[in-house]
Amino acid sequence: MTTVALKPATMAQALTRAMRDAMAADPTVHVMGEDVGTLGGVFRVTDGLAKEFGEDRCTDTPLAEAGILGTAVGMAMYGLRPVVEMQFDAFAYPAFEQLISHVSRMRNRTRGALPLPLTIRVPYGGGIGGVEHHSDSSEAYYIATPGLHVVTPATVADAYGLLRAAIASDDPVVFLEPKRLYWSKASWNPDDPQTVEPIGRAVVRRSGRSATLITYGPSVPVCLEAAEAARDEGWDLEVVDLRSLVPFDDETVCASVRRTGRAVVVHESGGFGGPGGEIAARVTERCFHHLEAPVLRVAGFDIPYPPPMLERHHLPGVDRILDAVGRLQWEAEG
Amino acid sequence: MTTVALKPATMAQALTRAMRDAMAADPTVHVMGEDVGTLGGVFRVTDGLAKEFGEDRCTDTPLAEAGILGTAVGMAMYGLRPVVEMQFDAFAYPAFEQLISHVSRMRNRTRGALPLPLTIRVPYGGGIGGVEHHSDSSEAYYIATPGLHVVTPATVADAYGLLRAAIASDDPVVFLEPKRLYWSKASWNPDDPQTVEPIGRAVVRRSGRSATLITYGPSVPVCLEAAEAARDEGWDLEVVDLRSLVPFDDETVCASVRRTGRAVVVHESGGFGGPGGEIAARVTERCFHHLEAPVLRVAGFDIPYPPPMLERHHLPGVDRILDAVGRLQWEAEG
Amino acid sequence: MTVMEQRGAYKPTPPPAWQPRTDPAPLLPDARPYRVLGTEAAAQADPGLLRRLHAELVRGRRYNAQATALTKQGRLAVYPSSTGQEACQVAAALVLEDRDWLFPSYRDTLAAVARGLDPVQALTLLRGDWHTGYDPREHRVAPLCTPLATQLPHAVGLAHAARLKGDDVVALAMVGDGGSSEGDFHEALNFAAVWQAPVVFLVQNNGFAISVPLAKQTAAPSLAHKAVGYGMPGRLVDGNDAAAVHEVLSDAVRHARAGGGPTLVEAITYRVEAHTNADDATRYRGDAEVDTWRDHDPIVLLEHELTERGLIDDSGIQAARDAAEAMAADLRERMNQDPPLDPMDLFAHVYAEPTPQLREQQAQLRAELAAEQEGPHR
Amino acid sequence: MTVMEQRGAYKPTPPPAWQPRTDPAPLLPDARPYRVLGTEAAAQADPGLLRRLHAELVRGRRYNAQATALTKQGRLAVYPSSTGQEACQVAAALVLEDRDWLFPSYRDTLAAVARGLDPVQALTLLRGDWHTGYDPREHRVAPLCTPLATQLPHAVGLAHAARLKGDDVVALAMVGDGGSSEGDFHEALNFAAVWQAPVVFLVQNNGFAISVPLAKQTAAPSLAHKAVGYGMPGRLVDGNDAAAVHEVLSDAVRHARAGGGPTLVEAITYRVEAHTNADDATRYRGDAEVDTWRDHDPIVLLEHELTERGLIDDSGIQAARDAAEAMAADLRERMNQDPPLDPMDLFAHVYAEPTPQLREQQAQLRAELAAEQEGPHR
Ligand SMILES: Cc1ncc(C[n+]2csc(CCOP(=O)(O)OP(=O)(O)O)c2C)c(N)n1
Ligand SMILES: Cc1ncc(C[n+]2csc(CCOP(=O)(O)OP(=O)(O)O)c2C)c(N)n1
Ligand SMILES: [Mg+2]
Ligand SMILES: [Mg+2]
Repeated sequence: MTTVALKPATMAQALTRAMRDAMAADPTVHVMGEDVGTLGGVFRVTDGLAKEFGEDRCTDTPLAEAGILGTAVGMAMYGLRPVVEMQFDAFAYPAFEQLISHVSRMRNRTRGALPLPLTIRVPYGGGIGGVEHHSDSSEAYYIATPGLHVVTPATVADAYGLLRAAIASDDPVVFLEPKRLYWSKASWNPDDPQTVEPIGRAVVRRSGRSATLITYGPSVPVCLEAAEAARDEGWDLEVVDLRSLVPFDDETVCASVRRTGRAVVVHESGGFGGPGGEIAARVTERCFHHLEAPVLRVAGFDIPYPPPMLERHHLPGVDRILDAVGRLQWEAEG
Repeated sequence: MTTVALKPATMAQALTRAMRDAMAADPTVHVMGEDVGTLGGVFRVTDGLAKEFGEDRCTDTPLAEAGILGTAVGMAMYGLRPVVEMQFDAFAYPAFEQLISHVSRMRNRTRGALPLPLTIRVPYGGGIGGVEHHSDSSEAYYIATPGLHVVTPATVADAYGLLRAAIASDDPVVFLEPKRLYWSKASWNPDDPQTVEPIGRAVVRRSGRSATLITYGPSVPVCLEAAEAARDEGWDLEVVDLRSLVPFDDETVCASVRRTGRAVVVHESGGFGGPGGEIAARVTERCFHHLEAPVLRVAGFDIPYPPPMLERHHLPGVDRILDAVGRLQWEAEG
Repeated sequence: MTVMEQRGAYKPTPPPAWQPRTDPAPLLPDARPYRVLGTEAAAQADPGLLRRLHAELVRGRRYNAQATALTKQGRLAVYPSSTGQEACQVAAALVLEDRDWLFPSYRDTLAAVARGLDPVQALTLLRGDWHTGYDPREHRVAPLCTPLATQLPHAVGLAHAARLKGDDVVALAMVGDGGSSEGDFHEALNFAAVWQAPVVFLVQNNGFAISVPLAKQTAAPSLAHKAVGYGMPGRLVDGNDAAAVHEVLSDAVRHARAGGGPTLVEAITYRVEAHTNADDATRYRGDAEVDTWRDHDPIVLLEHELTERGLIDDSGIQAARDAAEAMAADLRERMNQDPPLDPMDLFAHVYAEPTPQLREQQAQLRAELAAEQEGPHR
Repeated sequence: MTVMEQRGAYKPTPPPAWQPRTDPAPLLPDARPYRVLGTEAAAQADPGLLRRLHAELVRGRRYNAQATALTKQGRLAVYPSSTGQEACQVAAALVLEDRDWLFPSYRDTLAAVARGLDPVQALTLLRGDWHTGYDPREHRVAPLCTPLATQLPHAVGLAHAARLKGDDVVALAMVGDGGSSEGDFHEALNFAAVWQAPVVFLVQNNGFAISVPLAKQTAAPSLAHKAVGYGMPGRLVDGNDAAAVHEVLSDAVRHARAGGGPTLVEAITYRVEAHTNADDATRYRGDAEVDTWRDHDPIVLLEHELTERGLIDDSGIQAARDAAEAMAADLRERMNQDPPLDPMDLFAHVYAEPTPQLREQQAQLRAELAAEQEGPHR
């Protein structure tokens, strides 16, 4: 296997490398989707895989998402480990019946006889100037579907580690890739033996004592930035990167909130019915007597994703996060 | 127009009557779906409409849900008011792309030029002994989709009033019909001029002072039963029937919770990522200092809907609701 | 480049050579459904096969009757009978080798039983104790599939995977006339043809999708005509002629196994009974239509052929019936026992390992059940 | 009824009369794409129409070039060019009456412009100031549709609604070869045929879906062969021959208007440029293939025909080019102005009336914007 020096590497490169290593290690891993072969995907995340492993291992499918996911189900039934790419978040919707009625339920339906070790990669979220249907944050649909794991990396290392774990998982994993972080870079040496990051563990990205920002995916860097800016206001913010929405790491999140007594959930996805409600509710259920203020939410507005020229108004930014932190009833404390 | 004495009427009959009256009043109202014509629908909710208004007004479509909803979009673009029946909750999934990418966005996409006055009737929920795919509670998907109204009746009168309002609405409405209440009866006189019930207003079904049960649809009768049973424990429970999940009636809900200081959200839909998280979170945001305890949730488990012989263990029942009420930290009060 | 420049540089040429990618003619179905029984082709049919088909049809009919009876006794939540369609059900099962896979729809319990599944296990879904009562891998029978046409891409994917692995496996997928309208039907057939996957699609055109007759479902000359649009052969067969269905499906399976790719088979049959026991068919069709089809009964057709040609005698027929009755008696008896139920199973198979959340919920239910055992409703 | 009883009562009968529901023969496309230019049929073509087509092609080519240039200047977020496909774009627009509806895909901006839309308004989606820049009802042009094939059922529903209302309206829907693989394509064509809706489906088969060539998309003899599976006529046409596309589409529109139902037209063309400005076509195809198609250029084909037959002279050609340049200059100038933007619009069109929740969010954004105006980043 040829190795390429990739330091610093982008998240896209780490993802490619994760698939490549998984394919090399396990001949049952198959990558499939629209344009994933010859082109290497519209984001080039599957670049080189068809060349290295052949078109039978990295396959350009016909243009039909239900067909892609549905055939992947059949392949998994026969013992393969398909890694499916949905070209953009909104183009996963045609596959929802297959996802909800089959992918998430096959193991349960058959009392464990037919597990589906399937990874569904979905580039998601906005901030890339895409025209409509190219910037949806669809995680609310996935987390409300029992039987799916829902995972999203925010760092280059996690992109590798979590995707390896997803592909290795015997359960279906919806792997949400924050589009606007594809080109984010980190000094990460792919030739080091990489730790596969177990699914289901949140991580504290920044320690702080004043309040906890609970976030994931594309909003992690924004929260870190907000935490830096908050120092000017005298706030020392902790930032928890969930990494996995399902299973949810109550332990890490609640430990943080119990320490700080205040929390804001931040995500790009629409607020109403979005993951923030679940997170705020479960944190409140578990940490009620530690809370100095209600858990607040900063989320996208409850509107269809806006056109590129207006998206900056929609996306949770540093100011909006700090405004929410400011509403955490600080007077009550002092 | 012939009138039928329907007192007491079932919820199914009230729904039929609502469509019939709407069709009689407005020639642009068209009913369409699988088996809605000659058969009158598998639940007989469209019984008699094809006969009275002709097959062009109440149409048996080919068997394809995306096609049904997609053609209804086109019909609405031309000025009709389609009322679409999805045969069962889980069979609406094939239409999700049309729903999310078009139905919910067409008005927004065209700056109001192409509103879609479309009603999507979805029989939902369990408790009817149905085999898999016949008992899903899919409201989490709908409420996370901006641009849709999401409405669900719990009484015979509301079934009529809200469906009339849905059909009259210039926005798309997902109208969730609790299957197991189809045969519930009430003395309701369809010949009285019926008030169309405006969408977006919750109603207090039972007044009480100890705590508020926030619920909707199939769980409303269960909560009322629980409230009766709670008297033995010395609890005087208020029951709020949301009726409309989108828009959400913060005012009525929060007024109740501020009065009682305690709340439990009850629904059949899975807990994780379900509507309960949103409701608990927003109530907490708005009523934090009135709360004696965290807002708790009683919901279906986070599992695929179980087979008929096990469904009673899954569905929130009186005991499970009262257990939750019992956890509302009563000692803290006295 | 501006148009001006182009004009200097270019000469209008004929269109780059365009060829139909395949010759459509052999893909088109014949104008009439293929028949064997009562025609000259019957003479070629293997007597042993015909007798085997007959025994299975008789057993199948009895199975349908018994299952319907069980709904009346509350022992099944629902039963979608394949009475009148037994030729399709049985032939679909019999044409497959052991290593092949069957992808049944919710109406095809009988096909699964004819393939060798325990008749009780095959009814688990419809009894309602669990969603699937057998191990699909053990029997190479996918779970009975309720969301229409969604099993078709699974069959394609499985067949494709087998071929990639070098395994000599064919998948046979069943779907109804109504199901052919779903997008998944289209996508599955297209993938199968592009991948040249070893799949056979069997459409049982039984005239209705619940209440909706075929004329409201399609305007096509036949459903088999859809095949040409995917580049695969379409075949039309009399679905009540077990010998014909068996032959057409066998050919398609052989073709697929030999690397020839998928085939679409439309079997013209009829749903003699209501959609399910819960349906009232009198609302949408008259007795006269049903009667013409009762007269074209698959068992009678085959029994007549066998009798005429002296391939079976009354004792042979009686033996088939006795075997069917024995199966029915056993089925009745075993279905009259309450299935074992464990509420804890609700959480066991959602993931390989229950999530922390599910563990909590399982503990909650366990506590509730314990409390229920201890005392009465509060 | 037991099998025993049946046997006494029944005689095996032939299958109930089964007829193909329609004759498939006239539904099948010809073996070769229909052509007019450079053939004898050209003599029949209306010179005025040919000149009109020519002027529109020239304008269309210029439009494509200008729009692509605007992406380089950052004035468009993205542009999927229809260079090389102008014959399809223009003909689709020109065959429609004013009251008819056009359903373009995201690649068909030019068709919308050829129908009379303001070239700037047609680019709103791709500029990114809003999702749609025109009132679809005013122009009878549906919004440019990005999710592939999803616009097809809309066209069917609209055409069906018009027919129910007694209006003499035809809908023409455009889709790509890739889009034909989607389930919505199948469902739309089936609904159209069952309802006999006045719709024309135009598949621009330009050889690629982004990087995926047709051979990985379908194994069918042609995409037009899919028509027979729905019971509608399929037509194959040289998509770079504007006169041929115009004629075939006109026939289909006339057929639909007369109550004859839908038609599927496959136009064989080629995407000469990359998928969009963001695509790198060298990754998946070579220059040689592109060159054969550049030689079969729609403008050159038509200009040659017009010139040969003396229907146009250099001044006529120049006039077309001048008009195109004027359009381009105007487009360039207007696109170089920043479009008006109002963030408050985000909330205005989600519902007829903003929900209480949206009012709150709107107030929040208003306050944020006011704060932004007042002071710098905190
Ligand atoms: C996606 C989906 N939509 C709707 C249904 C509800 N439904 C169950 S059976 C049926 C009719 C099926 O007709 P057909 O495919 O002809 O099969 P048959 O019942 O005749 O065997 C319908 C509409 C379903 N199961 N799945
Ligand atoms: C449902 C859906 N899936 C995927 C995409 C992403 N996508 C945009 S264009 C395209 C290729 C379309 O090919 P074709 O239909 O042949 O049209 P062309 O681009 O050639 O005009 C793809 C895959 C999409 N827009 N919609
Ligand atoms: Mg049928
Ligand atoms: Mg194309």
